[in-house]
Amino acid sequence: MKPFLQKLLRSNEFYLLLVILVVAAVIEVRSGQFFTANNIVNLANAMVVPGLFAVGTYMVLVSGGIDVSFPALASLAVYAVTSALVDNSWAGGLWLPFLLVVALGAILGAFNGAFAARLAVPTLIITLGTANVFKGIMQGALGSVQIPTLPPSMAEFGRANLFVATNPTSGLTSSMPVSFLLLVAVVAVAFFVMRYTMFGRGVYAIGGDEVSAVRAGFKVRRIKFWLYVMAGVIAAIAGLVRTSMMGQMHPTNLLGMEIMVIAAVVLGGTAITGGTGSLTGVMLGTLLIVMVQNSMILIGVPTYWQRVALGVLIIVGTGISAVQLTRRRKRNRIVAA
Amino acid sequence: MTTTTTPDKQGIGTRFLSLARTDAHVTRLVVILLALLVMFAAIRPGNFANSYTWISMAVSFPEFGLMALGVMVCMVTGGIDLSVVGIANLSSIIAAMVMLALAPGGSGTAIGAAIAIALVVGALAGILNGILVAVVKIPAILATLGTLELFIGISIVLTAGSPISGLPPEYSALMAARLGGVLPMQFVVFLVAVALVALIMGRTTFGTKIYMLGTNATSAKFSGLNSVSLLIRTYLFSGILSAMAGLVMLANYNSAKADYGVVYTLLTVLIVVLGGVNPNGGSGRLIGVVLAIVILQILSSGLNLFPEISNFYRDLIWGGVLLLVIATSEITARNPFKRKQKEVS
Amino acid sequence: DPGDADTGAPADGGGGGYTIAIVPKDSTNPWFVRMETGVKKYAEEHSDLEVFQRGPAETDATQQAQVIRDLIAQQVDAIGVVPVDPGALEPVLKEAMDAGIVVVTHEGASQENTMYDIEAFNNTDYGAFIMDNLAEAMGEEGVYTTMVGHVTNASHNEWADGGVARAQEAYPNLTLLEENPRVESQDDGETAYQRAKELLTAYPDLKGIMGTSSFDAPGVARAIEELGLQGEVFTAGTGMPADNKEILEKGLVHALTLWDPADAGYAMAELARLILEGEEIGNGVDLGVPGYEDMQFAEGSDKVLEGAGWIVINADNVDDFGF
Amino acid sequence: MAEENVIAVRGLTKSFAGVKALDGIDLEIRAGEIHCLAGENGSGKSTLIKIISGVYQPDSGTIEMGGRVHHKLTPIEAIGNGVQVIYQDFSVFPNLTVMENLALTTELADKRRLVNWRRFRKIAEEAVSKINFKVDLDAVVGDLSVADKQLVAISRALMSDTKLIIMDEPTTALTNKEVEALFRVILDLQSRGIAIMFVSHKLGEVFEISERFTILRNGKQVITTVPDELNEKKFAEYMTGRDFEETAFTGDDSIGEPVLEASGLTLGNAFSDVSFTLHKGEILGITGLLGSGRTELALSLFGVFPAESGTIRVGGEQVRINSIADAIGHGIAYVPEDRLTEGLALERSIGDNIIISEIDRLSGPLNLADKRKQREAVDRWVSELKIATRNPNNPVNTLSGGNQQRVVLAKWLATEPDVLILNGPTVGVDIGSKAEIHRILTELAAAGMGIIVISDDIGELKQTCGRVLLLKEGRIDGEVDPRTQTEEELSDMITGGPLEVGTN
Ligand SMILES: Nc1ncnc2c1ncn2[C@@H]1O[C@H](COP(=O)(O)OP(=O)(O)OP(=O)(O)O)[C@@H](O)[C@H]1O
Ligand SMILES: Nc1ncnc2c1ncn2[C@@H]1O[C@H](COP(=O)(O)OP(=O)(O)OP(=O)(O)O)[C@@H](O)[C@H]1O
Ligand SMILES: [Mg+2]
Ligand SMILES: [Mg+2]
Repeated sequence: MKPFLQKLLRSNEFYLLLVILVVAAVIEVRSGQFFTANNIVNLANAMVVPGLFAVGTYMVLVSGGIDVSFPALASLAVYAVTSALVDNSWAGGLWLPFLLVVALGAILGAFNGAFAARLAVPTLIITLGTANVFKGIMQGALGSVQIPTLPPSMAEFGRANLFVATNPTSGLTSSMPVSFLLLVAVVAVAFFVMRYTMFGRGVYAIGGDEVSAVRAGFKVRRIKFWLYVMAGVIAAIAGLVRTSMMGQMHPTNLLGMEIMVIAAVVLGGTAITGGTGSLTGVMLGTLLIVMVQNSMILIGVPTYWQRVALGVLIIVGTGISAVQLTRRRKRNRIVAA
Repeated sequence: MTTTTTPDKQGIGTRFLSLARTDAHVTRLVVILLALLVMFAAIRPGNFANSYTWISMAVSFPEFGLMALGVMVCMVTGGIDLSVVGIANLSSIIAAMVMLALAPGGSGTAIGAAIAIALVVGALAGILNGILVAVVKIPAILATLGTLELFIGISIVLTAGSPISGLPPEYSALMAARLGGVLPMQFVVFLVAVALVALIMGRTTFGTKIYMLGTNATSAKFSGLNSVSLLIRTYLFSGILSAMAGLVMLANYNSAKADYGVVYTLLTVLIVVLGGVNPNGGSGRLIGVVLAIVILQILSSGLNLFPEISNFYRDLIWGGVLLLVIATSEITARNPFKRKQKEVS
Repeated sequence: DPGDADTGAPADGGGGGYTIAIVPKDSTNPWFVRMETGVKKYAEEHSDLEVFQRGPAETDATQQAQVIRDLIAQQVDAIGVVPVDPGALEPVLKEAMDAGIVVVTHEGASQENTMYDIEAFNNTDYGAFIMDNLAEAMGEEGVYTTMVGHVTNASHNEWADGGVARAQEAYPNLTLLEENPRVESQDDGETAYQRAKELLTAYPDLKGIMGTSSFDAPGVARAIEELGLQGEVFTAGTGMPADNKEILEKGLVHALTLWDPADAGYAMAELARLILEGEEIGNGVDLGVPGYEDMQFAEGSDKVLEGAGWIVINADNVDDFGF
Repeated sequence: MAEENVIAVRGLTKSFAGVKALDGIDLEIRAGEIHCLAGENGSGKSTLIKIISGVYQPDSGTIEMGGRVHHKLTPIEAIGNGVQVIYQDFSVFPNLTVMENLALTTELADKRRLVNWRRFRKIAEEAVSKINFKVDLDAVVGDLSVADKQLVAISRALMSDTKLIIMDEPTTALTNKEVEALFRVILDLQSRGIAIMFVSHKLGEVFEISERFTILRNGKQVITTVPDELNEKKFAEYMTGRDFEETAFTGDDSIGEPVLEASGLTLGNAFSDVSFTLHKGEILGITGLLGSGRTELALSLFGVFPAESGTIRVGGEQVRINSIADAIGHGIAYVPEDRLTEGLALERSIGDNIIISEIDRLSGPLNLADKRKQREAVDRWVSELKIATRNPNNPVNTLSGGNQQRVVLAKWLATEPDVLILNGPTVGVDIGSKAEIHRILTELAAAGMGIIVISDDIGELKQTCGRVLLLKEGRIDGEVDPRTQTEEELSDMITGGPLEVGTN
């Protein structure tokens, strides 16, 4: 029991949870609306896309890399597929768009993977490059424009919901989108892959010490390659979800999300230097960011102050875990810069 | 650097050949630049020969060039500064407010004071970044992301989001001036900054120290270097360069606003890595970054000569160039087990 | 003079004719994609001229200035700009005019360094008209608030202000939500949707949201539908017919307002040509597209030419536009 | 009798960008033999090992194992053939638990795709039990002591079908006690028919345990032979290629007044109530088991972990040392344990590494660097310490261990310290460089510098120190004059008598 408690007190997730509870309490006090069925559902709804992105980002960060190309990748994959299907007025089921998006995501991810596996260059540089290429292809070569009406199956998928939460007092109804299941599924799969496959442990091993991973007999290049393929697929799925739920294809809608997602993942305790991180933390970190972004009005933060608030959150949030780490280093007298 | 204003290939050639020998990466950038100039001259001789083409570029790139220099010095320590745009806008907004407060009609002292205060604001913002990175030890990429939001946020609060304009004409006149009839003031400011960076990174002990720090923070610590003060000074320097960028933008747009040039955030990072600075710290040369700045400027201005080619190809080309450069650099010298420096965040 | 200006015309420039460049705020926004169709139409009708649209990759004042600077370097004969931020463009547009280039603007009533500014209408009136739509939908009573793309977007804020002013004078029973009189959609349909949900959760008595950016109304409509407030909460704003067909027909949005950006693009090009050819520009000038046949100077101005207003799209006429 | 060879390499050649790291090596390792690979820094030992274990591919030559002739290997093939390597840096995963570190290689070799944590634990428990190594299997390896890290690496190597275990300088980081324990493990393995090949710079231990030697010099195989053919002197000659003289301690006892006086120094659980005096011109040895607090003591004298209580006097007056800057300010210099991560910026130039601690004094106004002064300082130290480099502007990682160590030394001598603390000054340094470093230390002392050498290399202590302090569980446990003791007596003092394997 006691070691467990110690472990808990050491864990980043624990402090994160505290912060979340505090923020929730604040929102509740200011608005009395936080712990209402439909607000919870709203948050869940808002979390789907960032959550999906966060899973891929977490896997890449654990391997010691960093990927800033996923929003561009997702936008390109989904735009190409949607416009193609719309041009051919596809009226069939969701399976085709889903399949195509996943395939395209895999191909673009493989593009990242090929570079990351072959070159010893920091992946920030690589993915900065590919991000520009992806964006350029979408907006330049494909000349992307807004697509007002989606193939019916995508639109339905976007509207479909698991259940509808009603707020007894205000009577407001919020629907839990089916895509939330996708998030759950992807998290479950990622959890299994990272914890129960040699591939997943390899990702951790590479993040811990790449040279040792090679010596131990991990196929480091292969692992890296497939890692980025998976990240690409997850990102593409996230893009499909966003587009379907919006009911329209806005090509630039996802661009610029990368840094905030990375912030959420690191907030969740995934080391930006690789090797450590947990999906629990990742989901908590994402939840915190999403919560704050979507509760400014509830808290009553004036529009003009919202960016200040967000900035402070990031600084304080990451600051807490940073201080934790430093403390631990001191305690164990680990010599570090 | 004078290449942008005097497109004389002979000069460029000889000037860079000597340089090329010193550094393979610089060589690659020089080759790319020359290729660009040749293409440009071949396809659009009219514009190539027209000095205004080069002058207008020299007016444009100092804005993000100055910010890129700031990002570079931070990256040499293994960090990064994503808040440069935020600092630039915040300091130019405050400068504008000061000008209007002191002397709406404009006066030498008012402008002087405004410039001074802008630089102070930049320095303070940089110090905040430095403290978050060095003392609180937040990974730089997150700390400066947070302060980016913070600085833009403060700017919005100060201005309610709307631009501050109607500045005293003297100020924009000051910047509109052309040194010796040709060199735009913005460009002169940039040259001064480049000289400053060259001096500090190459000729002072501070420069040697931050390269050491970026290479191996632990051994730097054991060598008695004070990483906290070094990092704070680095981000402070970046803050001042960003403030200079802010002052240039204040002149170029004769107004200050919370969200001018937000697209520069990633652009500057792109430039710096293209310039050959290793995000893990410890390596990277000024000349490379300057070449990268010029290359990207010529690319985007060149693209605007072709209405039929969408501006979005710019991203494609930038990304392509970056990937090309790293790919070739890998082929020339590769060490698959190269350990990545992880000490500094 | 033209002869001199021509030397700089691109090598492949059309037979010594004038080169006219139209510079929108950006290039993905369907709004300006539509504008380009008007510019292209004009180019086809005037094969002797070189007319094209050239926009920055992102809606960003610095990027737009950059494009204009490059156009000056190319010594085009005329530039028609839809300024992201009029203030920010003053210096570069002054440069252009000093270089002997004809400069006209659209949606830039406050621009100083321009020869003429074409307004499909005046921003305040436009905002007022959006408000009229909203008020009608709301039954002229209830609490409302305003949504802009960014608090830093000049024209969005002018429209919103115009709407608020209109409500004050014309609709005594409309009250502005003073806890939160203006929210941001960040020109993003998803954010508009999230903000609307939050607003309606936080302020149960909120009955109307006045949109400005073309992303606002559709996003808000999505929220209204999901929260089951159809018929109780209303929105209005700017939008393109095609993008909003569905929500109009569902009755989620009572009416949207717009002017056809294609016509504006066409009109800018035409005005530039008239100036280049030394025509007299005065009240009643005809720019050759519906709504712009009889331009009038705004009172007290010899620069701002106002056209015959805007189009209202609703469930009935949404299919009649063909864009 | 090639059958009984676990491995045989023929005509192996490998070069790196010009450098011929290996040149026509022929080598056979027989089942159950203990084979020592010796050679100076940069002679090719690690490279040979990396080729046998499939990390590098040879330019030419063959490797025979498992009855097949390979022209190149992958790590997995090597492991599949029962080759296990314990690297100098242990190659453990600092971010993973002991259990995972132990199980991963086995599971990879078994081509597992899925993870079964129960099986992981079983594998780990077996592995540690083989050398009865007591450790918390759920501890994160990064938090373990150096010795435990190595024991993890050793246990990991003891897989069911292991035929050959290669150890690259296994003893550099170990105390004598641990070395003895390690040797017991090696003998035990041998008795099970497992062949051992190990690399070491410590001649004593080499003779103690090896059955055959192969000596490399500049990538060439000088000789492969049995111990009786060699004595330490000839051994050294084969390695260095020059007639070699063991230097014994010459430092006379004419020591001057105190330069450093510590009294009652205490730091948490690291060390407590440590008092001693270091005089001018004296070389004071401090030894003790790993974890006896010797490194912490040094680090706290150097201001890294300031002592919580007690006083320090430098040159007679009491001083506070709360930061490295303070220490340097008071003329204290520290040559750290792990030069690669604590001592050097490997990618920076030799010159910059030498002057970095001194740089402020080599600068003009506005701390503009005075390139001329810097250059002079660099040249001076490169020549004084005989650092083998053509151009001091080359990065430090172009030097081998011994020379890298001299660079670290030069950095600190450049600050002209009154007190020089060296932690394991010759760890992993070959005898040639080692003798050179000892000579330098003796000269410095003669010149009046106060020197503290922290080491568990008894020979080193005997050769250099006039006095040796024994540190035990953070307390000073006596002081000896090494010249009056035999090496055995000394090591017994350190370890507190003969010991059992794995009771640490
Ligand atoms: N990866 C590499 N790239 C370039 N040169 C190398 C590489 N590895 C080894 N070398 C060179 O090969 C030679 C042999 O190096 P090796 O590491 O085998 O020496 P060593 O005997 O292990 O030395 P030490 O006793 O210091 O460990 C050295 O001169 C070194 O410069
Ligand atoms: N990856 C590498 N790239 C370049 N040189 C290398 C590499 N690995 C080893 N070397 C060189 O090989 C030589 C000795 O290799 P090694 O690393 O085994 O020696 P060391 O570890 O520095 O010294 P010691 O092992 O005696 O402590 C050194 O010159 C080192 O620079
Ligand atoms: Mg070696
Ligand atoms: Mg070695």
